[in-house]
Amino acid sequence: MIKDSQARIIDKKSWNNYYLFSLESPRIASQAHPGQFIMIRISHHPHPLLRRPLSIHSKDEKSIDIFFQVSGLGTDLLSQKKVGDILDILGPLGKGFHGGASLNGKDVVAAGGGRGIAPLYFLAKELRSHGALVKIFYGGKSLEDIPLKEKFKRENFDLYCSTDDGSFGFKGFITEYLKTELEKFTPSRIFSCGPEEMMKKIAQFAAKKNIPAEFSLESVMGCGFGVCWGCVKRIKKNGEEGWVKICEEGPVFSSEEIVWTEEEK
Amino acid sequence: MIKDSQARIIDKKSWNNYYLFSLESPRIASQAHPGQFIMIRISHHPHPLLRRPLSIHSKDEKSIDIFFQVSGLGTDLLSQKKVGDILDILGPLGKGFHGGASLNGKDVVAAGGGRGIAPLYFLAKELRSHGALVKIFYGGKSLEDIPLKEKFKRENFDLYCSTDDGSFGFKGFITEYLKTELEKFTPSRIFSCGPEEMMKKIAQFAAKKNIPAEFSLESVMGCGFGVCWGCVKRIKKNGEEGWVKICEEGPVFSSEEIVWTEEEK
Amino acid sequence: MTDLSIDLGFIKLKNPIIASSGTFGYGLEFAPFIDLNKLGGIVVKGLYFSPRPGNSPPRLVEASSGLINAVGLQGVGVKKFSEEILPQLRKYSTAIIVNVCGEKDEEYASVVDFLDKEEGISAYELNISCPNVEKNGVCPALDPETTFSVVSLVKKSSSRPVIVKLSPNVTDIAEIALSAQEAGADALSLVNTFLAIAVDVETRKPVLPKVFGGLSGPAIKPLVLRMVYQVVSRVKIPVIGIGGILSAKDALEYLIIGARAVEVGTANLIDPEATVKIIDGLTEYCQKNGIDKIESIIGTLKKPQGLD
Amino acid sequence: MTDLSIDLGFIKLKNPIIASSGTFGYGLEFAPFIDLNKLGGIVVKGLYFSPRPGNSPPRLVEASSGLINAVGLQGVGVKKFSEEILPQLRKYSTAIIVNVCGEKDEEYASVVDFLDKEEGISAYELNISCPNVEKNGVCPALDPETTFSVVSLVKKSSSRPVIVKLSPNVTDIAEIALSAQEAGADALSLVNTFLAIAVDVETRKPVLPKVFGGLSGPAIKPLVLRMVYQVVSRVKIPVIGIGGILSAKDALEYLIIGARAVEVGTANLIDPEATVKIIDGLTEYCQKNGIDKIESIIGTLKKPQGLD
Ligand SMILES: Cc1cc2nc3c(=O)[nH]c(=O)nc-3n(C[C@H](O)[C@H](O)[C@H](O)COP(=O)(O)OP(=O)(O)OC[C@H]3O[C@@H](n4cnc5c(N)ncnc54)[C@H](O)[C@@H]3O)c2cc1C
Ligand SMILES: Cc1cc2nc3c(=O)[nH]c(=O)nc-3n(C[C@H](O)[C@H](O)[C@H](O)COP(=O)(O)OP(=O)(O)OC[C@H]3O[C@@H](n4cnc5c(N)ncnc54)[C@H](O)[C@@H]3O)c2cc1C
Ligand SMILES: Cc1cc2nc3c(=O)[nH]c(=O)nc-3n(C[C@H](O)[C@H](O)[C@H](O)COP(=O)(O)O)c2cc1C
Ligand SMILES: Cc1cc2nc3c(=O)[nH]c(=O)nc-3n(C[C@H](O)[C@H](O)[C@H](O)COP(=O)(O)O)c2cc1C
Ligand code: FES
Ligand code: FES
Repeated sequence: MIKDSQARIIDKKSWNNYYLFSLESPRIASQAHPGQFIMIRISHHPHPLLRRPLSIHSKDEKSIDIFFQVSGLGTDLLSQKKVGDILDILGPLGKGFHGGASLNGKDVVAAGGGRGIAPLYFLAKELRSHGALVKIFYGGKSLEDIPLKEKFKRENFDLYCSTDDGSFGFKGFITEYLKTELEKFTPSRIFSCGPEEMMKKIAQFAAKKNIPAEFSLESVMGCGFGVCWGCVKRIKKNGEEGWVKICEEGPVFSSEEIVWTEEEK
Repeated sequence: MIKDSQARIIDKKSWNNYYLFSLESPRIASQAHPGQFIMIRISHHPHPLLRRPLSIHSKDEKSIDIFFQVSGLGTDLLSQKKVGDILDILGPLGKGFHGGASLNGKDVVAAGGGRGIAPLYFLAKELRSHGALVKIFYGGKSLEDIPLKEKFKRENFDLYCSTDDGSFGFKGFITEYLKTELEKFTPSRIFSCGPEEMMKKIAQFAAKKNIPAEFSLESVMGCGFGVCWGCVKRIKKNGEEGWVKICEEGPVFSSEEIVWTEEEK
Repeated sequence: MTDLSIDLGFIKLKNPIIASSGTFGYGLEFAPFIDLNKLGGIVVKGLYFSPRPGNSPPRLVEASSGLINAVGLQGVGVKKFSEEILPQLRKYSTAIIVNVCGEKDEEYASVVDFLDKEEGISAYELNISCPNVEKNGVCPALDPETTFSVVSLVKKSSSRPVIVKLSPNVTDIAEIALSAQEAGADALSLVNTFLAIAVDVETRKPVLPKVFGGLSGPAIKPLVLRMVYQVVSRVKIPVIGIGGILSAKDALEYLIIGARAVEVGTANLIDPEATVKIIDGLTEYCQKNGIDKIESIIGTLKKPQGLD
Repeated sequence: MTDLSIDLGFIKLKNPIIASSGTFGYGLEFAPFIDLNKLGGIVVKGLYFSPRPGNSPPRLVEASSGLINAVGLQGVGVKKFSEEILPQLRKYSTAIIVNVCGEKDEEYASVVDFLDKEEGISAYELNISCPNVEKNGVCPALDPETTFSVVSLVKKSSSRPVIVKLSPNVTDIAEIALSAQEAGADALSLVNTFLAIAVDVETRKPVLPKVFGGLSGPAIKPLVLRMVYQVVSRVKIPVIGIGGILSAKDALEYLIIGARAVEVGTANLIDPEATVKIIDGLTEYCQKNGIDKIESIIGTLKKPQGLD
């Protein structure tokens, strides 16, 4: 968990509002686990001030990829960076997804919505390397919002796509698609990342079916390394409920740990 | 004096810290006089907040050039713009240099230091088109700081260069060079733009020799079009001294009008 | 058609967007850029009774997301304003508000006295909050009693509505607001600039020759939103929000908190079309959100109720 | 060799750069990034007597060149701090300062009482200025009397120097400063965050669940420089400047105005190496300007004398 102030952008792809960057960082590449993230310094001026958290989307020997959607000023400025530009990043941060070896030979589901797909590619590859049979559920508003579908296909993952408007795949939310499919098979674990509403629904029917599930939570992060206490979520651990820093203890938590609250956006 | 929110950068050159941009703006090109300036919006974010003033360096039928030195955040960000990028500019602003037809057949001097050379190229070309015989005095700290010397030479201007360190031309300040040369000839007018100390000295010996002189002043500008009263300098007009908005009444003033003050930086 | 009009009680505005004093000149300077008839109102540059020379330069220094100014209210005085500027301004169909200044209470009153004879002014905005750099930033709006004194004096002589412009440099702005209301203020405008300093570390001098200046711009917006919030729940008269408004979104934050109108300041310097763009942005927001009348969103902030 | 050391009277610091409370965790979190021994000092996260749950999220919202936070002083309490954290922190050779909080005057005193028994603390920083979002931002530092009361109570029980951290949300910060000095404060730190609000115009809710938060970061620097300027000429005890310091240049502005040390806050979140980079920048500045001892530039602002 330290700093790379000289991470070079070595590749850049884009689809509409979505961007994929490869960043040269042998150190992070060698340490990273699926579900961990990095904090990127967007500008060296007083505005925008804070770093932005982005999941590690995949890794190579000497580089990591990030995949992000332009959601505001920070990601907009980031999207304008070019191959060759240098980024100042912290990482790998957080604890990431669990499981792995224990899932050998088992069916598992990785369900992501929109930009939430980002950490699931890294996860899916890792799970498969441990022998798990990974089914990807990938949802978006429209065909444009599932730009990684080809990538998953090329890697021969079992891919289930949905779009809200039916422009590609199942018409409707990915949660509905998943629910339908879960009548046909029962995975040993569900991993998910995406809008909170989506994850909440998945948590509900995973609980009903007694399927262990893990979720990658989002929050505005002041630091990403546990010192500002800004990123807390309601978490139950060892029977005790409290505000827990997701940058340190998460961002991934299991169904049982997360206390889904109404106030959350 | 209105706005071009869509001025495209159509050409870009650079020498170390100095940049030359061509901006597509038929309106400004058709209206501009030497010594006038534009206000450029550097960013659409809250920081840096204010536009930056830059002189019109030359003009073509449909475009104008600016020539600037990176001096801080604003000019640094501007220098990073690329050909094809769009700038939001106001102009032409201010009143510019005087004289013209009346200088037909006369010797005139245009003396610029560092980035102060910017408006003098446009001026020199205009003066020559009116039949004046223009001698350019161009000074900088070092060879690197007089990147436009080739350009003036190509246009066959009488060029006198100086560098503080003697790396090119006369060794010493451009004011000293000018003073030496003025023992050989007496121009009908001196035009100058550059650091205030330099212009003050020129004003002094121009006054001694009774040569009319005009100076382009600098000041931090809040708006550039006369509404913030931020850009004032001490100016004497019709016998009355007061704080005058240089964006509106200037930035060019004659020797007699300018009250050089100690407080100025 | 979205109805952007706003009723301040003593005056109805076409829309809640007013150009703020000192950042819009005498108004006419913006005619080449925008149709002045589109504005809710214009507050002209601060007027003392006599012409004022203003401070020596530099008068401006940029700060992080902000601007520090020490212009010192250089201006033409009431006579020249009435004779040369007002006749031209009157032609526009927008509310003309005069920002009234004074060294002493009596000067405020005499400016108002003088202008009362002139046609075409909708209201006065009493600038009791300009951080006076000569006096280390002291101004009447720092204290409830000095506020009461100047506002009640002016109200006596004024035949027109008086908006009182408050200072942010206080502990309890609601206290000052109540005092102004008690003295007869018809509305409040919040706020003038924040007292500020910048230092040049190379020369080790203050950047501004009289040390102090006033901070404006986006940097101050979160602080002013807080002050408007603190005031609207305590006073009965309308509140106008001022501070850091660059976009329609910024203006909407103020309206939702409870300001009945806003003034746009520094934004005018950066983009002379700012006011009109903000007005267009309000219409767009209303249309997108099915809002017929912008009045209906004022003060609709959903306050949390008894969260843990 | 440049001498960056600073004498605060009751303690000598290696250099004037202190990590500020709430932005540096309990200090140890930064050990992977920087050598903590290089710092002038570390102010640990605010400590109440008992552990505190903190506010519900969202706790942060970015503003223009600033950050609004409503963390609510979630923390471990004195017991856990003394048992688990302090023993590790003690190993570093830098001044450890504990930021002391309390709901009531007595809680401040009991935190100090408890910690007085522990080794390895250089001073207390009395946080009487945290805008308490439950109470609409009210805190002891808004009033000279409440300031006097809590400072004198704590001074009675404390065997260690007490730095009093003031609030910027006041009309006359020098008045509060004098009151703290009279009550026995050994130093003052200026300032805590500015009370602020942000509104989500889509949901029409305040972004922070309890409406208020505290603004920090570059946006506030010009205002805090002004406050330090107003205070240093009035008090005899040392003043520590805090607000918007990202670079050595920012720190130097404070020192030149007269702060004897500075605290670096939000910058730590953005760049965990910020403090060390600022220290290096101070050395560089001194070398470039032929300054042997940084002490010699403190309070050297060249004030203008009788300009027109
Ligand atoms: C651990 C973690 C991993 C993430 N990984 C990815 C990823 O791989 N790809 C991706 O596209 N996005 C990811 N995000 C979300 C991403 O961080 C935000 O989209 C980004 O910070 C928004 O910054 P902005 O400046 O573009 O938008 P802003 O202008 O700052 O905000 C736009 C909107 O996003 C909200 N927002 C701001 N900051 C955050 C934040 N840190 N988290 C959530 N919402 C925020 C704001 O409240 C606002 O509604 C991740 C977030 C977290 C916490
Ligand atoms: C009418 C006019 C015409 C100009 N023409 C040119 C030109 O053609 N080429 C060129 O290179 N420069 C020109 N300048 C100067 C140019 O505007 C400044 O260099 C620029 O604004 C600095 O902005 P910055 O953000 O890069 O630096 P900042 O970080 O803002 O400041 C760097 C330094 O420059 C000073 N400064 C800031 N703004 C101004 C300003 N408006 N005028 C003078 N000093 C300032 C600051 O006090 C500081 O010392 C002109 C200035 C004026 C007033
Ligand atoms: C250059 C300048 C001049 C100003 N002059 C005046 C003035 O004459 N009278 C006044 O009441 N306020 C004056 N102000 C304050 C503004 O009207 C406004 O209250 C302040 O700038 C905050 O709004 P903003 O952040 O939108 O700029 C001035 C502000 C600036 C930047
Ligand atoms: C996330 C966060 C938490 C803070 N917690 C505390 C605290 O516990 N005690 C305290 O006295 N100040 C606290 N502060 C205030 C800072 O110590 C500092 O006074 C303020 O942020 C201004 O400095 P800056 O602009 O450098 O951040 C906190 C600030 C932030 C941003
Ligand atoms: S983001 Fe700062 S503690 Fe988690
Ligand atoms: S720059 Fe605003 S009046 Fe000249």
